[in-house]
Amino acid sequence: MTEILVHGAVTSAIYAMLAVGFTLVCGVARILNLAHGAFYMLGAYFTYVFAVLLGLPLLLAAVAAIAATAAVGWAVERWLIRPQRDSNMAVMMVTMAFLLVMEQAVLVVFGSEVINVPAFVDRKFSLGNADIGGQQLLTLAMAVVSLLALWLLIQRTRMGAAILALSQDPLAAQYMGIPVNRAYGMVVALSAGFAALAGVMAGPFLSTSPQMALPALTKAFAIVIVGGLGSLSGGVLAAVLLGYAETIVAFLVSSSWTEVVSLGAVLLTLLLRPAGLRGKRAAF
Amino acid sequence: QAQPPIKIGINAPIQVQVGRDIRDGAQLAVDEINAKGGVLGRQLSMVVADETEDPEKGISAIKKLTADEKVDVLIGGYTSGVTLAQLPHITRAKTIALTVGAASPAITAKVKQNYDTNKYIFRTGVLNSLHLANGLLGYMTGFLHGELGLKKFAIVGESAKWVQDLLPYLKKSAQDKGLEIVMAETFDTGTTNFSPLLSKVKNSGAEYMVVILSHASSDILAKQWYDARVPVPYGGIDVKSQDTDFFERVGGKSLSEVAINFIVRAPLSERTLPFFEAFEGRYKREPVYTGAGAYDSVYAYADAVTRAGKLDTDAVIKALETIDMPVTTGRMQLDESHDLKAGAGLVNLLFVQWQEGGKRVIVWPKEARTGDYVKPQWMN
Amino acid sequence: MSLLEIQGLAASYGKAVALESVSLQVQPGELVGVLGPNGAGKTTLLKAISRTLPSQGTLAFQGQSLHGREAHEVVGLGICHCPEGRRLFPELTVRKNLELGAYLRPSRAEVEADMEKVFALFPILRERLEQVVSTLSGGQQQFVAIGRALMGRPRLLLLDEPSVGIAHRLKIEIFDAIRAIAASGVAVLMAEQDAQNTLRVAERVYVLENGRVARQGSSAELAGDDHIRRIYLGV
Amino acid sequence: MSSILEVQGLTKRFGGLTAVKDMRFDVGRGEIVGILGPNGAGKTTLFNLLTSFIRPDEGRALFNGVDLGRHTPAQVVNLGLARTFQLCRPFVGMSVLENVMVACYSPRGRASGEGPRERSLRMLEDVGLAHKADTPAELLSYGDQRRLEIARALATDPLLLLLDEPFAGLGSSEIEPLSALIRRLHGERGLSILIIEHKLREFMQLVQRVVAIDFGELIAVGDAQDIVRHPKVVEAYIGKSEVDLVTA
Amino acid sequence: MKITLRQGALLAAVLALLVAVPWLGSGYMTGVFTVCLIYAIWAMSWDFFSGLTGRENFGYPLFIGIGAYASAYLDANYGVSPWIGILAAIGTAALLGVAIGFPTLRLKGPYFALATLAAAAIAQRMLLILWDITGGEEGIQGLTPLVYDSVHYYYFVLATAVVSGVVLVGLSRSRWGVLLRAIRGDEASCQAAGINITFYKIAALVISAVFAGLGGALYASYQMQVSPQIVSVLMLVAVVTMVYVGGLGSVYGAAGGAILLSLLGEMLRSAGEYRLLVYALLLIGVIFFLRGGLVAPLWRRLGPTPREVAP
Ligand SMILES: Nc1ncnc2c1ncn2[C@@H]1O[C@H](COP(=O)(O)OP(=O)(O)OP(=O)(O)O)[C@@H](O)[C@H]1O
Ligand SMILES: Nc1ncnc2c1ncn2[C@@H]1O[C@H](COP(=O)(O)OP(=O)(O)OP(=O)(O)O)[C@@H](O)[C@H]1O
Ligand SMILES: [Mg+2]
Ligand SMILES: [Mg+2]
Repeated sequence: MTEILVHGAVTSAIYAMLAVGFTLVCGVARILNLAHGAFYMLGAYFTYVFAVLLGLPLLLAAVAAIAATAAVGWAVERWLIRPQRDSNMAVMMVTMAFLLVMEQAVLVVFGSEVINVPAFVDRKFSLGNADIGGQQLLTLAMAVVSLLALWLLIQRTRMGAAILALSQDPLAAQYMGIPVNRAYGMVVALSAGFAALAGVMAGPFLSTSPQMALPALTKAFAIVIVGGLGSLSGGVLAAVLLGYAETIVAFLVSSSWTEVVSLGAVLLTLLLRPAGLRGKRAAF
Repeated sequence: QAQPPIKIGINAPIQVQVGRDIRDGAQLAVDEINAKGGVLGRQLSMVVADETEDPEKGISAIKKLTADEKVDVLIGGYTSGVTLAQLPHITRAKTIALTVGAASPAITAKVKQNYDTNKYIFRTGVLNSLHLANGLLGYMTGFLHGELGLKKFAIVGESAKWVQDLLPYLKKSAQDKGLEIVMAETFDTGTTNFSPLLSKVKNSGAEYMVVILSHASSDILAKQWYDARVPVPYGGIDVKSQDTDFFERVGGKSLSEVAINFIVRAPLSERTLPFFEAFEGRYKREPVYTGAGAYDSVYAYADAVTRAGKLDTDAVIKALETIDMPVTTGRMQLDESHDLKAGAGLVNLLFVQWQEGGKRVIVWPKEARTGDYVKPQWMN
Repeated sequence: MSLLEIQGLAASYGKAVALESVSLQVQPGELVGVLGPNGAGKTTLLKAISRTLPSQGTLAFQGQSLHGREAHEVVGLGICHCPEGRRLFPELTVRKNLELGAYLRPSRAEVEADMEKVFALFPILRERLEQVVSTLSGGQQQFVAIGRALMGRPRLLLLDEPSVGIAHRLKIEIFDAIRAIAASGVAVLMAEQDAQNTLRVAERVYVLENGRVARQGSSAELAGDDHIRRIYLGV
Repeated sequence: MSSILEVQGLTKRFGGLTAVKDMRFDVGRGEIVGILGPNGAGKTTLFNLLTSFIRPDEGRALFNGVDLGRHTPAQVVNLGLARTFQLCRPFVGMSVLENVMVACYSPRGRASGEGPRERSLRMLEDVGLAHKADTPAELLSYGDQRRLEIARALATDPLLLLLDEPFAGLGSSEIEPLSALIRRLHGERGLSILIIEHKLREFMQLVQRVVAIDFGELIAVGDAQDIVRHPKVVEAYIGKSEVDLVTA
Repeated sequence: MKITLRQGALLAAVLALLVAVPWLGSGYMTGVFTVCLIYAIWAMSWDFFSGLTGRENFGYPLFIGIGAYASAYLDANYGVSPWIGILAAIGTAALLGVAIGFPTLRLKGPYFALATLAAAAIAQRMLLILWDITGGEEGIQGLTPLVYDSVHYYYFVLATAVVSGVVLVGLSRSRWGVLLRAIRGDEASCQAAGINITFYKIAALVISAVFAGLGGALYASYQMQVSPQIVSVLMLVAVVTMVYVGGLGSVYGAAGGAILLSLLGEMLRSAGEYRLLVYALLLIGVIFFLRGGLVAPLWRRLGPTPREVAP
């Protein structure tokens, strides 16, 4: 029981960090940014480069990795997405191509196998009869803190108000004096930063390899659909739901069914509540 | 006077290391043979076609090599699914194929079922998974039970057909031998979170976790096993754990894992160490098993052609069937379904444990043992 | 110096020319109407001023050229645009919509005070403060649109057909309200179809036809003009 | 049976708000009936109920004796009841002609026996848009989009046409021909029309009978000239000083 | 709208080249073109539904897969002739079209894309889980080819592709084209125009699915095997990229894109580990510098000059 509780929480935490950025971009920029999976990958690989290859202290390396990925996110918005923004399909194609380029570039540079991203903590903790690695627990804590910060940013700041406006009608936002392009850049950078954070935290104990990008994207997708495109609270709720559903199925049935469970949840949500658990009516 | 070279077609997934090693291992053998004057006075030449890990591309690679390049022999193949998909296209092209990477018994089973159609197919690079299972069984009964006195086992494997085929056999045979299988479960190859599985293994009361993995992420399993200090040691068929850099890749967390191997840097035959040196000297990295398999396969083909005295397909097939030569992994002999024979003195299964500092120690079979088995440090 | 100075302004959509050589001025605190049939270029003119559409020619606000500025910068200079078709934030509440109108001026106290002013004009909005605007009736949405533009405390307010879809009685009130807004010192440039009311409240009126200024003058002059009376007043 | 439409106690609530409450009135065959009411009175909601875009909580509407609530929006159209939207909704990326052709492919449109292209052109001719047949519809000016809406509705060959603020955004020079068009359709085809409009003067010249509503409730029904003098209507809608101007 | 002389000339030239492939290239090239024409069928039918309705069908591989697996299963287990297999493929794909269409087609925009994507992903998982029926990740091998001679097979596929193209072009120029584009524009307005949108959407999906299943059966029988890769995201990406590169919303574009990209893939084979990298970079290049794709704009340029729009 405690095992389900603990492991489910860690899984949910990673999912939430992975998905919030994605849902933010979906909701605000109204695009499907398929490059999101690449940001998750870059977070982990940048940490590896900074910490292992360049020998920076781990904390510094992690911060640098997140910043670097956010910068990549900004650049992707500026140079790849913005020129294509009038066509959803073009944005999807160009971001998918970017994902592929990143994946292949990483593959060529670092090889196809898993690399070892250093962990912040290397200790076992026992909660009840659940044994868990320290890095996993830290990931959980990090997720709580960062999501809270994001929530405050959206609810309490001007940037948050701009994001809300943008999500509704970018042209109208312009009439309010909101610098639309800059705001889009910020949103994608923020979203990339969150994906990178997930990569930095989970990289040490989940797979850090070129193949990590696509499954991460799929998972983010699943969560965002269940939660409702563009809804942050929905995204977090869905992350928890899927995280626990998968953990429970893995415990009670078999790990080979976890993927089917989360995909089934997606399908069911779409059929019963097309806009997701917390989705706005006609969000798109 | 100069006869055209003998053309070897290499089909391998170039994107992954195992695939590149097929290419590079074969190239090494080709160059060595050419330096010594070639085969039947003819040079060997090599064409590579990237078969990727997708059956469609795999089939078109075969077609390119057979229809376009008209190669004399195909050497390569890594993923069983791709190799199986390629088979009918190989046999239709009536081209000899020496497969080096795919372990599915179904590949060579076809030779026996319908010899005339499928006689072109050989497996010269890896042992098939049935051999692996038998080896694993021997390890469980002979070593884990016989020497360490363990009785309760958990078997976990990736959810793939070859594992599903093996699992019942392994389970039943182990039970017949008096072992207790307290848990047997498969998981999705895409699984990245092994915590629930590991918890279940721990709770099952198993004393040892037997794994059967090839495509799943062995790296993560090792890390998460270590991170949670799971009080159950593990080992088994773990293809990725055969990689020389596996220990380093997981930050040393595979410490005490035991994995089946058939090539390690040890004097398995007079060819093993020279091959390692030549390969490392040329490519600045250690070869993985497919590199050795491809290297051996080129030599096997050269040997068969020499003995046949001509390139004629049927003659070469006959010569291959009677092959008996030292190879990097031991000694190559083939059985009636054109499959590599396993056993002491031939290509043998080695149970290799990762130990302190990434040292690889053969712990089983007894006669090949190079060191003592160690338990995970948290179990001492 | 005029608040807004436009000389020879031209704009087009691809190959289709929508405005050619329009000249127009707005003085501080002045209420100026723009009349014209459908497709005359009224909306285009307002969009050019708020820089949501590229244009050529002289376009100066308080002596500074607006060319080369982006739409959001223009808002910062004090030009608020209440666009055609309302363009509200449909899934946000009335309150959020109004607050966003004051995006560049986020003092809470001021926002509250300005909101009160909007309620004075459109009392129904106070009741519907937490309603999502997409569920308001057409006219109610129009109130929010005008209110939102006012929340920006503009120096120049651009209104594109503010009376569309407003019930008869309220329409008169809205025009009076616009006059009051101008009287409080905000210059208003208003594109309208309702010639009667426009001529009633505006000080000066430009008549656009086919992308050009066809006539201009004080309301009184134009109200007496035969052409105007026939075409726009239908009398 | 002389009424083409009988509204019998339609009620629609949104949460706590009753947008339409126990609405009852008839539209006679070949009649032009206007709906008058302040903003938010429930006029558009009433149209949405009649065309089955939303379902009533109570009551029903009979069209030629058929209960409209049992039909999908498309089926309602195919019974002969067509509508326009308050905001124009042209099909983006299609030409004006193609926009109208869509409606020609509806069962009633096809039953007319006319080729879709010819029929569309004729409808565009009718509303005065034929010269823009090849223009992408989203590039039309506001007024032209209104005409397009009407052409599209006409192409379904309706018996009863619901017009939601057809004159909104039009100048008097455009309203006049549109008014004439509506009158002509009414005259030539015997089309029944139910119309919502805030442009009072033009509205009054067009309609024969008026249904006045406020806060979702019927406050008066009757002859146009009488209704504008009805105290409740004056109070809710017109404003005392304006009566003369309107009736002039 | 008829095709112009110039368009006709281009079409004839391409067709002539395709007919001549077995003479011009090696047996291997014929094989490459066989597969590429199957992709063309897929690309055209994906575009028919998604290009016109604006609903990206990301579950498309599911329809390919069900056709391929249905015919392969019948062949491998009951020795059913692949010709009957084709019919079975078409039938199952059509049924699946209805089954998927009903619940998902009321979804709009990305929701539809995602729902169908999820359905395909589930199907791929199920292929692995139900390994004793489907052969797991290795799939089903040793299928009977429809036609033994590969040149004959090629001509059969060519003929099928041409017929598919003619049917799809015909449909998209008929009222289906107008109505599907209208549904893409605004469903409420369509309903207000008296159009039964549910019927048209589902029928269009079924039509598209039928061609997917047909192609799937052709593909399985040509490759003599079928594996779960056929329902993978990569298959989806391959088909969608072809459509995109050819030019969205034009059957000719889709067909042209399929041919171009198949050839490109073949040319890049020698790039080894850089293959996908180069491919993705080229794709970005096309998106940026050839908006609207490579083939469709060319096709339009050869078309009739648009009538002058009256001022
Ligand atoms: N996005 C566009 N693309 C191409 N042409 C356009 C576009 N928007 C408007 N036009 C054209 O530009 C001209 C001027 O349009 P504009 O919208 O400025 O007119 P308007 O005076 O505001 O008309 P209305 O009273 O109908 O709103 C019209 O002929 C119109 O068709
Ligand atoms: N979906 C909804 N949810 C909540 N309230 C709604 C919804 N739709 C309409 N309303 C409310 O119902 C009332 C009637 O709206 P309706 O659109 O019918 O008004 P109307 O008479 O057409 O007004 P106008 O002339 O301004 O267009 C309004 O107060 C509106 O806010
Ligand atoms: Mg306008
Ligand atoms: Mg209304």
